[in-house]
Amino acid sequence: MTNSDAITHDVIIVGAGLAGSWAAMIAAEQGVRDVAVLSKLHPLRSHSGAAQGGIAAALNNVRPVAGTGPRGPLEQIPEGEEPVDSPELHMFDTIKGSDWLGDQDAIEILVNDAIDVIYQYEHMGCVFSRTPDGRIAQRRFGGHSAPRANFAADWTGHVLLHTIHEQALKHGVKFYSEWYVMDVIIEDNIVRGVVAINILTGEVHLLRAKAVMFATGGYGRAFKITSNAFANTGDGVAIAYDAGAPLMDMEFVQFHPTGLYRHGILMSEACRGEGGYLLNKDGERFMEKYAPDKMELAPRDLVSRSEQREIDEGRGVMEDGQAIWLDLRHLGREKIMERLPQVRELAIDFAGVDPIEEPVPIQPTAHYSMGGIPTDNNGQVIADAQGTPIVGFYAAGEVACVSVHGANRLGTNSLLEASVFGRRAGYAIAEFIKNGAKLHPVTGDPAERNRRMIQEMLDNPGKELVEDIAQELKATMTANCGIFRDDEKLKRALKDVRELQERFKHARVMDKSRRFNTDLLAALETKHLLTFSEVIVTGALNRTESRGAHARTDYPKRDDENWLKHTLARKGEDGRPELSYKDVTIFWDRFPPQERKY
Amino acid sequence: MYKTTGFISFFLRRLTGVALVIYLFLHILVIGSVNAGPEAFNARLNAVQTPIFKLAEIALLAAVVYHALDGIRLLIVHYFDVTEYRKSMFYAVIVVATILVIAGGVPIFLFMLETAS
Amino acid sequence: MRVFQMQRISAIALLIFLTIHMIVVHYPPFHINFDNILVRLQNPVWKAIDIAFLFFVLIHALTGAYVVITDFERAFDYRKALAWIAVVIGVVAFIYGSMTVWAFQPPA
Amino acid sequence: MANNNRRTVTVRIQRFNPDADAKPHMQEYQVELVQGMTVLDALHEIKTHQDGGVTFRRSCRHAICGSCAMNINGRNTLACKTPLKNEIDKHGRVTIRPLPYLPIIKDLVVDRTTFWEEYLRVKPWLIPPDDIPEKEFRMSPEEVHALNNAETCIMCGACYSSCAVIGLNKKYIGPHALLKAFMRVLDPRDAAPAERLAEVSGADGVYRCHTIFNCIDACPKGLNPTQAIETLRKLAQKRQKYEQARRERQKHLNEPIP
Ligand SMILES: Cc1cc2nc3c(=O)[nH]c(=O)nc-3n(C[C@H](O)[C@H](O)[C@H](O)COP(=O)(O)OP(=O)(O)OC[C@H]3O[C@@H](n4cnc5c(N)ncnc54)[C@H](O)[C@@H]3O)c2cc1C
Ligand code: HEM
Ligand code: SF4
Ligand code: F3S
Ligand code: FES
Repeated sequence: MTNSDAITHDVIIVGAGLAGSWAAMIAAEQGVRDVAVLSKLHPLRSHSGAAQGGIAAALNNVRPVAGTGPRGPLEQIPEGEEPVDSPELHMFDTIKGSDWLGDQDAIEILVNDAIDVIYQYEHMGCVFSRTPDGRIAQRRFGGHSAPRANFAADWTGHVLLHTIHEQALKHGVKFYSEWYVMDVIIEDNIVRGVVAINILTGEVHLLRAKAVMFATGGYGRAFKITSNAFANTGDGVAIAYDAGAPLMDMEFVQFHPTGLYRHGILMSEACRGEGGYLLNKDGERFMEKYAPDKMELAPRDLVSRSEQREIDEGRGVMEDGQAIWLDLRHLGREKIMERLPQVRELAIDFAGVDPIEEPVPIQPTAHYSMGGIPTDNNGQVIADAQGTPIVGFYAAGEVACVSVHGANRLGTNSLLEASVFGRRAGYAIAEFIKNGAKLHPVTGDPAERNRRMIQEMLDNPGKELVEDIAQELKATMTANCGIFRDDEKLKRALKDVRELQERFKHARVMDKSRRFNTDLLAALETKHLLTFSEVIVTGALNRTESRGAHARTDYPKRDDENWLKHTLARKGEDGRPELSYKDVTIFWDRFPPQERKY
Repeated sequence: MYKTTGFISFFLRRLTGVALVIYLFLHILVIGSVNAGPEAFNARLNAVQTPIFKLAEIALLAAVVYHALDGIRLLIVHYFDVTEYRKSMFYAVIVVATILVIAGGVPIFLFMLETAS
Repeated sequence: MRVFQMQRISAIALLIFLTIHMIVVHYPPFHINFDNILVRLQNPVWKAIDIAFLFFVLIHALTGAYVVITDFERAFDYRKALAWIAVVIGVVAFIYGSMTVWAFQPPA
Repeated sequence: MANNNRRTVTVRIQRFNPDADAKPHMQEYQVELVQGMTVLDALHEIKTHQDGGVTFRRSCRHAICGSCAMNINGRNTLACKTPLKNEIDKHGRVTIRPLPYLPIIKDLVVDRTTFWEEYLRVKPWLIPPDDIPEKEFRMSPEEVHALNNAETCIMCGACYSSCAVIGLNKKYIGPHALLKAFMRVLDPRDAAPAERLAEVSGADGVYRCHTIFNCIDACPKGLNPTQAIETLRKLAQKRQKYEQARRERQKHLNEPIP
């Protein structure tokens, strides 16, 4: 019955950010005729478009002017002169940034494919900023030891996203815009399709496919102050987890040092890349104390912790002392207007401050999700530490955990990851389809099951507002599972999350209509937040060390002896996460773990 | 409806344009009566030169002046990069049109009073 | 597109002709009749000017009307037919108008 | 006494659910004005705490995704970049309507189908030349700069739905798509400018624009579709010559800019 009612495609890709669009474009280009992309937002509204600073690749177009030090001006490398950068160096920086939790085989692929991917973007029409002789311009970025962030002013993600979406259209990819995926069907370790709501009509449909890919982006919305879009509710991780797939390294959440005070909206790292200062209440450049070498351009986890320490020790600014100054004034009007125009506008629009004239109040903001659905190097989702595949199920981008970022991502590496691994997943999917993948039958009626679930939510007369539950979750996650964690806080967070899960059963959806019911979607999203937050907290509670973005005040040291391994979480019989661990791939001869100092 | 100076200028331009087209054809017909001989022509012309019609003529003048000035404004926009000044150009058109209409309208008005008395 | 160009060129021409027309025809002595028009139109240059004026004003008016009408989505698909209607009206009006100008001859 | 930082303000929202209502109506809500609040924040407050039925699109909340374009106090703009206080100070209250001239799906959510069709129609993607270099095409900073007027377009539709021509005739390509065409036509890497110019210079293209300027006034990214349209008009006049020049330029795409 249901099997024949369903919409069918060869390939269904969920999410139309960089990762999803790349995969769709490549699969179509490779000759898979029937590729469909489902996205809860119009593809061009995807969060990839919000990325500002740049995308990494060792193109060797610019170098620091000799003798000007690590923060001096940059110049184009004259034709034929020595390169300053290499994939090898990029690889080392990434590994070091990851605090050795990144899988080095995956990182090697990332840095090597990087160069090709950037040139491909350029050939597809992406408008990068340029050096005087017409090459792609590059800037410095935190944690990178050479200027290798390729950029388009400060709207890099925007131009990349538009470019790749255009290409997907050109290749005839079918987009289901504003379809919300709420379930993935996996039986016997084989993927069979998804269940989605057509937001416009409110109808629930079963969509069957030979291959399904998740590219649904990150989960920063579990925190109160975040740079992430409303849409970044981690639907993909929660749905996959509920369907029996594992999640990896969920406890690693990156806090970006420069979110606009109170809003969390990102002031791009390019601000510091271009030479901005961080100042405390006394006007000190406090990074001198924490990273004398790299100063403001130390990696994000370190800078955020330094800021938080200044704030906690009473050297913050603004009435409540919860902010830090980001000072760009010395860059001068011209540079700000040319290199950081959007950033300036954001500061004016949202903080009422013109960075040309005044310092901007900022604070750390939840920014990037290192964890996600574990995959191999071709986007194939794996079911366990041994790498058993879930057949036909792929993931890439922020929703996935390959893992190239390990415990902490370097800026500009994630647009890269979404592109490189989205592209690789595209090739892998095309291969998979061409090798005769089959449409596997679906047991029962999953669409009906989800319809009933929705009806129950709509009929629930409950007295709690969904938003109150969501706010309480975000508050506890920020306070107890944020930049600094310890056993006590994490236990409190776990208790809170579980209580909130209970309370959610009595949540009331206010809008009862079918058509474009975003109130219902918000409830489903909150349910997802509650689901994976428990995994984050559980992972964090168990990991009794500090590594990368995971900083425990009760275990302040990295502990390679016991914890040089990935956390895998799977939903247990009782509905609680069950943890196991997976080895990190390390090239012991090339990049053995070292102390991470900047 | 989306009301801005841009929209208002467009609306007035269109309104005056269409009014002028209607006027033009009536005008051709009126003047065309000469084909039936000078007497018919004079009779027809006398009929359309009563005070009421003179008042209408001021309206006509206003329409022509606004339409022409706005047309000039558009021609300028086509050939020079001046979109930045779009608002001030519109206000300038209004001001200049008002002056011209007053300058041109007063003599007609005085003449009308004369013939009316 | 030709309509657009025609409209701009005729607009520029009108700027000149219409100004002349307004000044000579609608201002002193204000009251016009066959005789005082005839005085002017006995000069063939004036006849030529009036006919050129007529030509441009028709082009401008008809392209203008055409644009106004085809701006409506319903009429948009009938552009061809509307353009032909405009041409026919234009030709007829031009002939009729030229005859009119011609008709200002001293009574025999 | 209401102090200046915290006061209650009136937000009027146009409501319409075609499944239930015969026609749109206005509904009033009160929200507490907090320092730094945007119109989007106010909508959110209303939706999450007062009336979950109020429906609108949003995602990034910092003027980059283009979801939240709507008509605020008569002006098309992005709700997320409009400070609530400014609107209150200027108009005493805020009246929020969906983007005009477009079919309403629900409340502030409009149907942008024709908008996307036109976008697709101008072939937004680059048509590359035959030889692709190993590395990047060389483009001068000035050539890149010339594209700035189009490249930051977030396809929000504020321009499109402010244009009176669109109000009359949805067959008009519209400012957003013409801006995109402009971007491709000016890009030295694009191999088919003449073809593009031909496509946009029909009766539904650049000549349908009546230079109303609403698009400039509405654009939240400060872009200038009118000037782009003027440029396209001029280039369309001499498109063969322009194509010739482009071919010349493309011979040097692989060489450093002097
Ligand atoms: C403010 C900001 C600035 C950044 N700047 C940089 C930078 O300078 N450099 C860098 O490298 N990285 C940066 N990042 C990180 C980077 O942008 C993201 O990691 C990357 O874009 C993720 O891409 P994606 O394709 O995985 O997901 P996204 O672009 O987030 O796309 C997710 C897609 O999934 C869809 N989706 C989600 N849930 C569902 C569902 N349930 N059903 C259907 N569809 C669904 C969405 O509609 C969307 O299309 C930044 C991030 C932020 C927040
Ligand atoms: C000096 C005189 C005039 C000038 C400079 C002028 C200029 C213009 C211009 C530039 C346009 C184009 C507007 C657009 O594309 O949106 C236009 C439109 C038009 N004109 Fe004129 N015009 C003049 C006189 C006239 C006269 C005498 C008539 C009537 C008989 C007329 C009728 C129209 C009409 C109907 C339109 C179309 C309206 C529209 O598109 O909105 N114009 N004019
Ligand atoms: S041009 Fe401006 S208003 Fe129009 S779609 Fe683009 S960003 Fe929006
Ligand atoms: S508002 Fe419309 S008419 Fe032209 S100038 Fe802008 S597209
Ligand atoms: S929410 Fe993205 S533009 Fe306003």
